[in-house]
Amino acid sequence: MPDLSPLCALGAFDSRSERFGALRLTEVPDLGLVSIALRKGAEAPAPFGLALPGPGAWAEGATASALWTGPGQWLLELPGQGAADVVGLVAPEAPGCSLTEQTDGWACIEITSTAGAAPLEALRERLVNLAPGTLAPGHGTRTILHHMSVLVIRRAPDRLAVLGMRSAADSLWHALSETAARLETQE
Amino acid sequence: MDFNGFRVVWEGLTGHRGWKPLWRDPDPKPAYDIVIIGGGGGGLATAYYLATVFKEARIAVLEKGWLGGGNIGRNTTIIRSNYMLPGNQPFYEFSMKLWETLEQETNFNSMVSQRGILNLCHSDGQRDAFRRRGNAMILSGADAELLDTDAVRQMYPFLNFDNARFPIKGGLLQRRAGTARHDGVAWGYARGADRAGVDLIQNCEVTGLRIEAGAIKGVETTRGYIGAGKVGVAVAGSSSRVMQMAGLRLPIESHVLQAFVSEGLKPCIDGVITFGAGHFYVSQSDKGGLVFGGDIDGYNSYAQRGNLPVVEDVAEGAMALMPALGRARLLRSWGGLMDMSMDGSPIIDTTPVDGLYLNAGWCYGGFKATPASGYAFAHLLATGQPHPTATAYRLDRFARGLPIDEKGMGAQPNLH
Amino acid sequence: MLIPHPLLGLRDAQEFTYLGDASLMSPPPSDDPEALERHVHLRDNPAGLLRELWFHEQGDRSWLVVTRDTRTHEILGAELATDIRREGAR
Amino acid sequence: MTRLDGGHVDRTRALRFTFDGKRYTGHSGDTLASALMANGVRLVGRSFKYHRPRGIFSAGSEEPNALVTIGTGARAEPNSRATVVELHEGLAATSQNRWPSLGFDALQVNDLLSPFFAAGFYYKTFMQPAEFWEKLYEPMIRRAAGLGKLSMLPDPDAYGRGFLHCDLLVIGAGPAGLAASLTAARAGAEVVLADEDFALGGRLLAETHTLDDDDATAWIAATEAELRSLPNVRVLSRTTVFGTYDHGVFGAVERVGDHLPRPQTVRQTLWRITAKRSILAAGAIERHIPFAGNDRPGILLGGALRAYANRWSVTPQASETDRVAIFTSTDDGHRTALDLMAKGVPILAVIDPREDAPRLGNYPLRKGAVVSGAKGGRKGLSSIEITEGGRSDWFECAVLGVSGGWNPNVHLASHHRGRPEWSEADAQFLPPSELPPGMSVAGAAAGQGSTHGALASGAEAAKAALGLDTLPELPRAEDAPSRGMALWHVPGRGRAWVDFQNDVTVKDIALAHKENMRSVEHLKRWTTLGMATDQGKTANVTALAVMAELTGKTIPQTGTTVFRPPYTPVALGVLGGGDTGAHFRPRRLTPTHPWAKAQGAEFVEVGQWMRAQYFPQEGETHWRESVDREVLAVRSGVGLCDVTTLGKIDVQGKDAGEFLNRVYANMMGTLKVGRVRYGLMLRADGFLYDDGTCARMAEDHYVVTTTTANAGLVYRQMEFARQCLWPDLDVQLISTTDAWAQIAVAGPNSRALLERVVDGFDLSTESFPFMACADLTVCDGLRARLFRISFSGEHAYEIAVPARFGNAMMDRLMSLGQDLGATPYGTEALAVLRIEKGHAAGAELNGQTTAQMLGLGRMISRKKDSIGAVLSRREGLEADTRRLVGLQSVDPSQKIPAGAHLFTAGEARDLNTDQGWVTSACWSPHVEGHIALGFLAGGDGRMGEEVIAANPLEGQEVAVRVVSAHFFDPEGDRLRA
Repeated sequence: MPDLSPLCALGAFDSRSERFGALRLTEVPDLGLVSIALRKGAEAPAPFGLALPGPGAWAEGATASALWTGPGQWLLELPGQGAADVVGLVAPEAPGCSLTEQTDGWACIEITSTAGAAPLEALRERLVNLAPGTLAPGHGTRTILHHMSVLVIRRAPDRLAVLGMRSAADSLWHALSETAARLETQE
Repeated sequence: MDFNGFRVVWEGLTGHRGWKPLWRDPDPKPAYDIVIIGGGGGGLATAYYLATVFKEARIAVLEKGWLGGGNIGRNTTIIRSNYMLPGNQPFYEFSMKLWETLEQETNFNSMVSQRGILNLCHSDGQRDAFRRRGNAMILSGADAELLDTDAVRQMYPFLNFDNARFPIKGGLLQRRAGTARHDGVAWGYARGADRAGVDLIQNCEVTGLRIEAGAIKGVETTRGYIGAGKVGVAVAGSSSRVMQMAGLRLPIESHVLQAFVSEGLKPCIDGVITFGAGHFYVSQSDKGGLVFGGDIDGYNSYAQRGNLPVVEDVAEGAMALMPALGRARLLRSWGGLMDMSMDGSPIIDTTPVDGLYLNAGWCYGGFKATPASGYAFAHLLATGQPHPTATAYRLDRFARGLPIDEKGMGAQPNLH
Repeated sequence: MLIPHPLLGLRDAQEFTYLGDASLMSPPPSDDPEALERHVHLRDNPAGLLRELWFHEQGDRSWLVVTRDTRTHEILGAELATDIRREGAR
Repeated sequence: MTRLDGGHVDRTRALRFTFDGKRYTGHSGDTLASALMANGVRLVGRSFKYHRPRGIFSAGSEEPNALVTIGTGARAEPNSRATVVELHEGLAATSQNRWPSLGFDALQVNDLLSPFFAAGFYYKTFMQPAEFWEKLYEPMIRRAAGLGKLSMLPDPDAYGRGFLHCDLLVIGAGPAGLAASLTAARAGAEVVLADEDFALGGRLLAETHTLDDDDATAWIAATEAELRSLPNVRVLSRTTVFGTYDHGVFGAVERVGDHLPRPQTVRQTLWRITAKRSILAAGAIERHIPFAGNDRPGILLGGALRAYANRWSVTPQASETDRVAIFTSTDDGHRTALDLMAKGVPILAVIDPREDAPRLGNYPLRKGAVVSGAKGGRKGLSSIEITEGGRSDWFECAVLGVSGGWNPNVHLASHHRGRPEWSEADAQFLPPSELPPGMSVAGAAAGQGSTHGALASGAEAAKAALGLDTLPELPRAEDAPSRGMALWHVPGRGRAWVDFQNDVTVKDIALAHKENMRSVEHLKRWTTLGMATDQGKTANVTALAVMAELTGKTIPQTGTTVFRPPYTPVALGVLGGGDTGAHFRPRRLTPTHPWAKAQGAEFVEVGQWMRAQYFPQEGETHWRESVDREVLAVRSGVGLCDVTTLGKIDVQGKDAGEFLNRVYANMMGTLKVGRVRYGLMLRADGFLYDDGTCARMAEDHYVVTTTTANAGLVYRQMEFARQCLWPDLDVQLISTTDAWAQIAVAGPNSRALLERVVDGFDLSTESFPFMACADLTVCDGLRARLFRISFSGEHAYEIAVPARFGNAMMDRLMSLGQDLGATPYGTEALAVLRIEKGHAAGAELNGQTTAQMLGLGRMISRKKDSIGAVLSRREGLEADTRRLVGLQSVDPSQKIPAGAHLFTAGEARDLNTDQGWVTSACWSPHVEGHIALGFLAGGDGRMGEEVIAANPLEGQEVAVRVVSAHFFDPEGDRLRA
């Protein structure tokens, strides 16, 4: 194990978490990420037994979850594997694919609601221009949020993940928290 | 009838009975020596200079709608000669000099107002590029000043200096630049051309070009066939459509540019300001409206209307630069049809068809060029030779690898 | 504007970057410099239906060929550029 | 004036407010206009040109006259229409465009001079002498121009943004809009209902109609309650839909906090609404009838008079005994008289030009008569002249309601440039037949003037839009067609206003006609008709009809007007959506940002990134001291710089090499695994696009770097090549810019330093030479990539570790390198180092330069084809003799300004003799003098020549010697050591 101390995307040793009414924003520091791209003529693999989802969808598995990111392309999420050599882990599971480590490419902010879907929907409609169905549970996509390129994943009716460029983590947190705080005030 | 203050007072005292039409509404004659297609700024100025400077007779301007209804009727009224490249700067400085005497020459108050234009810079690299440009301006006989942050603050203390994402690091100022009343420019040229004998024919759309043995013979119009010795095309965003009648494809795409005006406000912005880190520029008209704009929508369009994201983008730029604008209201917007060329610079040239001449590719910068564009096109039509300041505006410059690319964006019109 | 993405349905045009005429994806052979120059610089620029390239930069990173009327902005359809290019090659 | 009976204001809630500093009281439910009226205030504003005294003219957003500034200080909002400002406790309103006071306005003199201020007068004068325009005339005009005053203080309020999606957007919550919403909502459709008013009901609130024999407000309340209870309905009151954009997208502004003394969170929210279908039910705006002196305070639209009486229980009477007259050419005015009588308001007469005018009640009726004049002071109307059968008489009268018929509010239906269509039968412009896709129009906006017509057409529109089978049961309502004649103006000698705010009279239109400014657009531009803040809502159609009369043409022959967004003026603050100040654009931080901050670094914006510019140390008083120290540290020891911002693209696949051969101008397919090559990319037109390195990590895996500025563009271009040009190649691309922290380790001691962190990796030149790359581990097992590349000309490396370890890595390298002279350096030193080495950067790669100009023409391989290669050989590019050269001040202490132009010594300074320009310049600690890079005509053959760097912009001329661009280690021995 290297004797270097990693920083979270928001620049601190510990991940950030803050509550705004029914919503809680939490920076997830240990999510392993690896992109999978099919090579020419390759069949879609089923890494860790996970059936890779189709356009606009996100599939959750026991070891890994996957978001469709483009034709023949997925982003594989490996919870708790933030420090791992994820390409090494996934390579045997995804033959015929180009893999690229993306763990540190993204800052992941999980948003949970203690009051069901409604607060998340209210947040969604102030952040991204996506039809509600595009972000129904089990769906996810790349889109724009306050001039930032983000991946948004609706993991459950009361859970939404926003992944933004790691370098812009501060701006992303600002956008999310300011919006959530205003909703709280308006409640 | 000459316009002057005495006449205005006299007519005021006598019930405005003596005013005459600003121009005639002649029926088209069977043939003209020179037919200009397009009664916008370019076409009207061309006709004016052909008749007054180059002493051509038998000239007609054909306009499919109303005079001055092209981009000269929908722009942000800025005049300036602050270009960098040798193919451009002398031409725009020539235009600026024509602006400076325009009203006395046409006997029409086009409200040319040299209020100054300030281009803000936000990085050292941008300031170096401005220095290169400012020097090119001075070397062409124009004026330019490079301001530091303090000087900008002194001029416009209300800009966002203290809480900016992209701090203001100075600016390039051209004091002789400014604004002109866009409709007044069109009307001044139209009235001047009419008084010099040019037939201005409204509601006359060109539907075809008659070409025989590689030479132009005349134009088919909704008001019948009109013979012509020479035909000059000055139709901005419709250039591809008109030239297609001659079987020519152009290095041009038509794009929509939105522009905006606020409600009338007491004077608050003296000159023209452009924001170098966002898409926003602004000035205030003599009536009090803030006239502002930003980037083109970015897709090909003939619809003369744009979409909401660009409106938001411009307003964001406005708020970032001048947070006091939060409580100014957008009153009107409009969409102009821009003839975006492959290098962002215009074309004033002959074409492969004898007697057919083209004036096009003005992108979103045609207004300031109106006098020189008309003068240079008239020069070319009358003498067959390009005006000395417009020699680079050739149609074959792309084939030859001599683009005039101020922004360095290459053959992608929506980035110029 | 909304772009009817063939895989993702209607999406805000703001997620896309515009390039221009779809003919840009079919350059002539490089041994004809003049044709190549015309390909790079000349456009039909029609007032009417235009097949054009849009990049879903803030989406799935697909290049699309969108058929759109430049007079009304009406969109008649959109396809993946790769599909069109592969069909053309056959 | 006391309140009448009834109405929809809450008399139990009093609200205090001020107008021009004077205190008044209104009620909850009032607009500022109704509250002013209730307090007997008749003079509210001044017109734009003649500064004529003006009162309240309408009861809605079409108001031309009653413009005031709301709020004070930084919150002052000019040009607010009192008729739509919702009263709140403490509201402070101020009149505008007057000096010194609203009651006595010095510029009233303009009104006396009005004969000289006719339409277009300023185009005809102020030309002599020429210099007087800018010195005298224009400043005078500007001072007089404008209405309200902007505070010029930063707007202190926040704004929000949001996005809504629905099956049906209903615009307007009058009877048509409510019926449409109810129909769609009960069918389960996702509905958004938006109305600009704070109360739903639209015109119903202004009438005394019954629905199902009950007060209409009961039905409104029940409907609103039902709609608000449904999960599939979003009711947005105080929300103006201002624009119809492509493909069912609408812009709307919700005034979230304007009706509160202070907004709780945001003041307003910008909603972008995407609707599959839309129904425009925006009602209609009443027309007035121009007659001499028709702009006096106390003269207002008849429908507005009725609305004030019914909804707000007020009239503009100064006292209860003041007589009110109605001038109407339609049955509608008669209804106003009835409603006023029911409230006990004395009616002077209903004056109707129709010989067959109906009598709807017991009021004095003057058939076949017109109002031909009005008198009054600044307090407003005192008497009117009634002309009947050639005979004119004056009558005392304080209030006159004018009803000339209704103009359907088709604004949003013609934003796609569909032209409204004239209906001769209705004397109205109806919505265009070419509606924006998905839109239908209902209610008064579609010419359905009766309440029944509005309800039925709204429900039918929803049914048709959603393909429903059934309609909900609608309440029974009046279905009286309002008959009328079109009377466009009352002929006469006096001034009859058409456009109130901009002071355009019938005479001005006649003058425009005389001067051949007859097309609608010329008319508008010559007279300024319709250009005021009300956008001509009460003027344009009337003006068109007057022009038609003058030309002898029909109204449709004369023209129509097109409408463009916004429907009503929208604050720039809300259009900007709230991302302002420091949050205007996202800010990207490098992985070592916390470390650099702790070191006290100065930061600089580089595109979206913040980068360390230099690291000042104690005792350093000028940035140059820090930079020089950092540069010398690199040259003598080892420097560390975060270069994460360079774009990184992972290129994989069987055909990756072939793909890169086609994308890069030089050969990449032949690169050996474990090696890096410098590469050039060209645009399709052959000019230089970007440069960077290309590292082959494995047979089928390359890592490409781009410049910081072009990272996004290069990726887009590569995806274009992959998908659109060569989809049959097996290539996969993905950006990894943020995933890796990349640190440049440069200087003679760089190897020694890195040897202390790598896990047993041989860094000797034999095994890891210049331009080598490798995957390896550092610091006991951390995955890393090492590239032996150099931007500084020094023996140098770039080491990449997962971004989360970047900060710790920097810290570790610094602490391990103490004895080796490890020094952090920023972008300034980076720039000096690369200028000393003659490496191109942004100033040299500005999109206007070629490989040849950089002296790299031979890198464009002729053995293969690549993007831009062929066009790079066009004659203009090949004949360009400008070359990148080094420049050194002859007097080493003289600074060379970047952006100076180069001239041959002794030649004139003009564009014809221009020889090139200085791209980048710095003080070089290595040369111990000022140096620069620049492009110089014939540069290759001018080594040693003394040329002039001229900067007339700042009055500088510097003699410089032309030298090789490689000031430092031209042979590259240091690199390869």
